[in-house]
Amino acid sequence: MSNSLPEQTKTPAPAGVFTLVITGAPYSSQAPQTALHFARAALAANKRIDRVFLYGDGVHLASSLSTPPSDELNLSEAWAGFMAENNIPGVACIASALRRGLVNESEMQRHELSAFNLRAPFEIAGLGEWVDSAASESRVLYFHRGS
Amino acid sequence: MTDTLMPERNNEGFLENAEHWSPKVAEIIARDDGIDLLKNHWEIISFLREFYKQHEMSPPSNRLFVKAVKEAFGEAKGNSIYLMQLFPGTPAKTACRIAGLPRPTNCL
Amino acid sequence: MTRFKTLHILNKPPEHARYRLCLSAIGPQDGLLLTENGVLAITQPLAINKERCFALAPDLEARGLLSHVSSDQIASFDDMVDLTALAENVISW
Amino acid sequence: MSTLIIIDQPPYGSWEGREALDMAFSLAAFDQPVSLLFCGAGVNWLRKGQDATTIQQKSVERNLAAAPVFGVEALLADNKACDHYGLTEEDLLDPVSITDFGPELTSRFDHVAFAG
Repeated sequence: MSNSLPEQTKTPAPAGVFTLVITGAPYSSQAPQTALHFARAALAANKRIDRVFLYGDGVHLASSLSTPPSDELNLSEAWAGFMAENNIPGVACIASALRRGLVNESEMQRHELSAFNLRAPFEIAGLGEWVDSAASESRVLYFHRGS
Repeated sequence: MTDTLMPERNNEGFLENAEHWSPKVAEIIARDDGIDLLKNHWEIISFLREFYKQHEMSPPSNRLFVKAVKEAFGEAKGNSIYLMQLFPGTPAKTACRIAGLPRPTNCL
Repeated sequence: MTRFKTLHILNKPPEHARYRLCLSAIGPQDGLLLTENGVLAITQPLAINKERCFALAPDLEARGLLSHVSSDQIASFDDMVDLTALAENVISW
Repeated sequence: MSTLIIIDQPPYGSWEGREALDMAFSLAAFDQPVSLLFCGAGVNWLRKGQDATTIQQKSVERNLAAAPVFGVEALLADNKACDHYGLTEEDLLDPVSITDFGPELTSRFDHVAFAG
């Protein structure tokens, strides 16, 4: 890729920190895969990922119960492994998660449910975490469903 | 007034069915939090119930609760210290519980 | 590496309402990166200068479209990182 | 840092718009400047006289009316989309202003996002 544009007057420093927001669900969209490839490339380029935020249907990525056939990539497992290896926090939005049946142990107790299914290292938290990233120097990138 | 009059509540003391709310029920719920409902409490409770009726939602966070009260009553009451004194703990949560509104989603 | 005012990342096929929305938001100093099913647009005439339009290689390859695109329009994930890091703003459609 | 949240999905058929509204409310909660833009089929959020009781949902008209109270700066509607759905100024909820969608609009914000 060798294209170039006429020079611009304003040339801010390139973003060094990314926040990835995934809103597309695994297996109904390509979003979690695209985001994972991007995340690996970002780390390889010495960028930092301050957090991964799952919103809307994206919270399904945090399920510990998804069990695709053994010859297909287990996206939840791949993401969880990547985050654990690289110390990247992963947060599923609490309102999105509770509506869609994704809970951790404390939400299970709070709502008196029969089980919990959140995959470590994902945590459940509010949109405040997203606001925090958006208001910081971090570049927020969204991975939506493609249809 | 005995506990047998008390409608069903969830594990955090919120009414299971909002239609079972009455000022008397509010007094019982408030007593659990050690609150005697006075004029200033009722002002906020009525405001919250009216807000809910108008918007079909409670303010989804404590900060937005404070903002909504400020819009309605001005700075003197629309601040977290005033609301914390009336409704200890997390004011939005305590006030919603007493006002018979759903448990906030904890969204923020 | 190219530095755009706004980088638009488009992952919708041309029939999608948001595809049209995206194209109507592209300014003269902006770039377009096609990803996922967005790369299908490469088979059609696009109302954006080729110098400012890229498509993600693995998505082209998966859809049998790698040979339809000139090499300087093909972006790797490494390129995607650079493009998003350098742009003043990024909009994901 | 100013944010534009775009709603291009019509109400009731999906939760995406509601989740976009939650994003706007959270930014407002933390005093971050935020505006909402309705375009495409999303402009149907803005029609007066909605009643979602029989489909057992909350009225987005009533939810949206809380936006100015919480400090959302502006509710914007795309001109072309309003035309397309036969919405005139009188049909729209009160605080909405009609605007033209395009690079001039989006470049006024530091951060432009959809909920899904």
